[in-house]
Amino acid sequence: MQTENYLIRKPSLEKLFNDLIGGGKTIYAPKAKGDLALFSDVKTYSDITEDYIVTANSAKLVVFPRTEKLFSYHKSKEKTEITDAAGSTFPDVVLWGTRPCDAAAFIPLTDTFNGDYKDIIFNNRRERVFLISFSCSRSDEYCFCTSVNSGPGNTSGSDILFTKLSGGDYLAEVITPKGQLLVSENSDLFETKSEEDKEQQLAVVATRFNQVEIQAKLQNLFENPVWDDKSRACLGCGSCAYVCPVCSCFDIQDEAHGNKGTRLRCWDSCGFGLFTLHTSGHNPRETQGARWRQRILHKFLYVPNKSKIAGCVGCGRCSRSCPADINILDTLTSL
Amino acid sequence: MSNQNIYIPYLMRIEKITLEAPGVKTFRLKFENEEDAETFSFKAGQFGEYSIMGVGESTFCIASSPTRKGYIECTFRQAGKVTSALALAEEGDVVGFRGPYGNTFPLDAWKGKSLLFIAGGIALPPMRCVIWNALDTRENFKDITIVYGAKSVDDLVYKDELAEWRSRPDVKLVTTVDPGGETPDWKGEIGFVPMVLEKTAPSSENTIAIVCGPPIMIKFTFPVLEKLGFTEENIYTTLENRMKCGFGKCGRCNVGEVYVCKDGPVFSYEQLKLLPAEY
Amino acid sequence: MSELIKKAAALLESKSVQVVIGYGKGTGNRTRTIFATQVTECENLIFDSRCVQNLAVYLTKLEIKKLGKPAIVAPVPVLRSILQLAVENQITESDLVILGITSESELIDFESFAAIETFLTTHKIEIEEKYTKTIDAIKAMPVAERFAYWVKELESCFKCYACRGACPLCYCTRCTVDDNQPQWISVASHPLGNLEWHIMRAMHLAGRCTDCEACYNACPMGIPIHLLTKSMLQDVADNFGSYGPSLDKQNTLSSFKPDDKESFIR
Amino acid sequence: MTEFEPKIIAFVCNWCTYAGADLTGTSRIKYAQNVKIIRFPCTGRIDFMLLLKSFGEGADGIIVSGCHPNDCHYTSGNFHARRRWIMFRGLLDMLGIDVRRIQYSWVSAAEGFKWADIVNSTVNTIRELGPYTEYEKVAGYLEKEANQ
Repeated sequence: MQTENYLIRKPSLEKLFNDLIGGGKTIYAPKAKGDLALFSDVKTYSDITEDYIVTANSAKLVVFPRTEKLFSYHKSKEKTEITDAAGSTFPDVVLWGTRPCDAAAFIPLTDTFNGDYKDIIFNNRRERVFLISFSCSRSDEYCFCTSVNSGPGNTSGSDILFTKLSGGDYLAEVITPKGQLLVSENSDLFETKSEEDKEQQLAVVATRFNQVEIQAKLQNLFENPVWDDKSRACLGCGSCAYVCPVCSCFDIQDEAHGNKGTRLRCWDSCGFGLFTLHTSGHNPRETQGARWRQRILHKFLYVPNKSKIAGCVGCGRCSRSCPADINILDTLTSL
Repeated sequence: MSNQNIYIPYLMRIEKITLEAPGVKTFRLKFENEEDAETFSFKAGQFGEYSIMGVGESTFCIASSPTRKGYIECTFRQAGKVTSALALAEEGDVVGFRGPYGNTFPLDAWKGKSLLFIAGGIALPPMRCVIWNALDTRENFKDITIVYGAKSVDDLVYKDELAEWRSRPDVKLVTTVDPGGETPDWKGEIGFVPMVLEKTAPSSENTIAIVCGPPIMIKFTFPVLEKLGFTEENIYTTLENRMKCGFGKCGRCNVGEVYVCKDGPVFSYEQLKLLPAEY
Repeated sequence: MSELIKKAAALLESKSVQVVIGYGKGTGNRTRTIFATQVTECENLIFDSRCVQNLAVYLTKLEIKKLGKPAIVAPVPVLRSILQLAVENQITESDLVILGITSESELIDFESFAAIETFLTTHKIEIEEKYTKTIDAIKAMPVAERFAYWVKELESCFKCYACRGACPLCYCTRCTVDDNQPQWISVASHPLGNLEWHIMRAMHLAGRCTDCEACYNACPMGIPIHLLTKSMLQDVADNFGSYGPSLDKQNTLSSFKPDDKESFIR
Repeated sequence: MTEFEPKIIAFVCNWCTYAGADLTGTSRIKYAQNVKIIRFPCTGRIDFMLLLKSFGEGADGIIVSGCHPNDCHYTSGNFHARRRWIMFRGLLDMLGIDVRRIQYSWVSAAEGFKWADIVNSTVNTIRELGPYTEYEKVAGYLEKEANQ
């Protein structure tokens, strides 16, 4: 649909928030914790922080929680019964305060969980998520959204995108029919606005590389010293994958209590040595360098070769959170 | 299918357990639900996720032939957490099964050709499915040769079936055990599979070679096959990367641009050469 | 730190070591570990107050060991870890060169692990007052409130194991949390799994932790897990006299005294 | 509502407390039946993870018991165990896991009466403390919550 522009006054934001809470929505919004901002289940408007470039954790947790039930079972001597978790009630979630990069991440994420095999648990969650994003007025040296076809005011993935204007009010770009519905339900809060003066409010994020060129280079870079060089300091943890809004590798685990139990899905990371380890002891990706290579190739070669878009939205979370300061931009720009 | 939770397994009752070799068992599984038995179908080369509730899932091929209806069989070695739990299961117990997943051996395209099967150790099960499928439709193929080796006589799986194949005039079976693994009355070959293969020297003319075994065996078998005149597109294998989901989402069997679970597990040597060596 | 650069370069030049592990410039105001194998790379070595990552973690990493004999830039927290690794027989004197740095940023040579121990007697681990205060405040909570506090803090843990990865003393090739026969701790991250993981992590560091705070610094979610290890350090001191690595003493939990005192066993 | 019956797991050493508990039985000393005994070769062998697992699986209280100091069948297993318990208890206390729910004791093979007393008093303590609902809430998270 055609994007429609509205104006929303600053005080109306809180009203909108309260209306959504009153309407039974679960709202995930950035909440301050020490120096960090974390997407958290927020009930009170004043708990939301505006002081963040991006949150430390990613918004994927609302559609792809770190741990979720696939089904539960009950075993008896005669019978095994299975209760499908896809049949449970999923919450109506509003993501409040996602950045354009966070919103853009929902596109590759949704791709992964669909295709030939559709993951209805994921889709059930996704359908119930409403994205109210806020454009970026600040960026830092980790940001590179503009290098992966996004930008500080990019609308893709969001239902509504707010941009703070110089006067303190917000431009509301309504992107989807879902967004339009919200506006019509709260028409008293939204004023019609036609002219768009958004660009000058946005952060400047320099283009750091050309994604198509990177993709072409990676085609023949499997055997290259760069992988070991750039990952030498890697501590083999999974923080890059777990804060990444696109990373979606997972593990399937059972947890039992007596004759009852759950089969669940939980996050996993290609950075872990155990990720690919065979029971025989053979490991196709033996070294941390091979694992770092997989991470880069998957995001910038394998995914774009299949679906045109990169498996990365340039939010920079992985680099920010890396305890060893391994920087994805540094690797990409040194190829 | 699109409205169903793809992680929900079929419930299968263990009808029969066969001890094949030390630590190696074959389960014959029947669907608990009659309807599932009727709608279920698979093709040679496909695999599934077998599970014990409360312990987890484990990946192995369907070892029975699609021509044998009403049940599936799997053969596994007790090694990790799930296979250890499976090994403790008894006849009559219920296990979970998700599948079939993955691509298949292109048996239709192989009509009119000779087949050469080369397997090592616990890798005979994925091959057994194709072997029986070919034998049950014997008229479609010319010569069928099987070269199978294991560490020791004890470690050879499907001993009854090996005897049956040996007695059939329309199958040529060569069995071998690693040096030191023979028994006093062992009548087969002694030596590693690639060497025995070289010695057997089957003809490559109009023949498809299907290889399955541990990475080290595969590594030494390909050059022998090439020496025998097999071209890359006529050599097939099935990969066994670590898997969890079975349908290209969980990420761990990713090799280059393919997911072994979804785009494989069956690959020709020609396709394999295009992949990075991460298997 | 031109002296450091000179020294490192000389070590590589003379082939006394094959790699120098030190701090270099990182993203923005951060530092990043340098693994200098060429004399020219030594120019990138820096040392200042931002250099807080505990480099001792690399001494036991397989990928780094492959590079050959290392020299390691070692400010006080790193020295403590090195000594603890020595106590646990994970490193030997002849296998590394230590480029020690005092708290006054002076270079200092150590000929032996014993020399490190002597040096550290004047640089004892001290738990800062802000931490003792926080720990006291937590301990003063009623038990249920304290439990709720920790369950909430640990709730945001998603088990990336950065705390484990950054810890110089978490060098096990297979961690208990990765064991699945039996599955001691849930692979999945949820309140129970997180609680059990952090208890296990803290317990396995009991009497070994040298209070470098690498775990806390590594945590992407800012969970104050260092309070657990700090509280255990206090427990070591209260119950067994002193803490900190010592070459002629075994780890607290690898040793005992017949007259160890407690008040809770009936 | 039926009265709360504490579920208690006892981890005991084979050589002293297990024999002591046996003696309690053969001496026909009556004691609370809330305890499930798990026998170990030595207290030194009792991993702290087992205690956590007990709470995770629904125990309301735990008894850990072995040979008196200097009586260890393996010379020093209980001395090592004692140090571990000191550290473990401190950590649990810091975390707000109620240390009153874990009773440590030394019970020799000759102390049938003491075993009965330990069990009875532990059952009473736990009865007063009530079921360990705080821990149960954490452990039963997956069963209750479908989401996250």
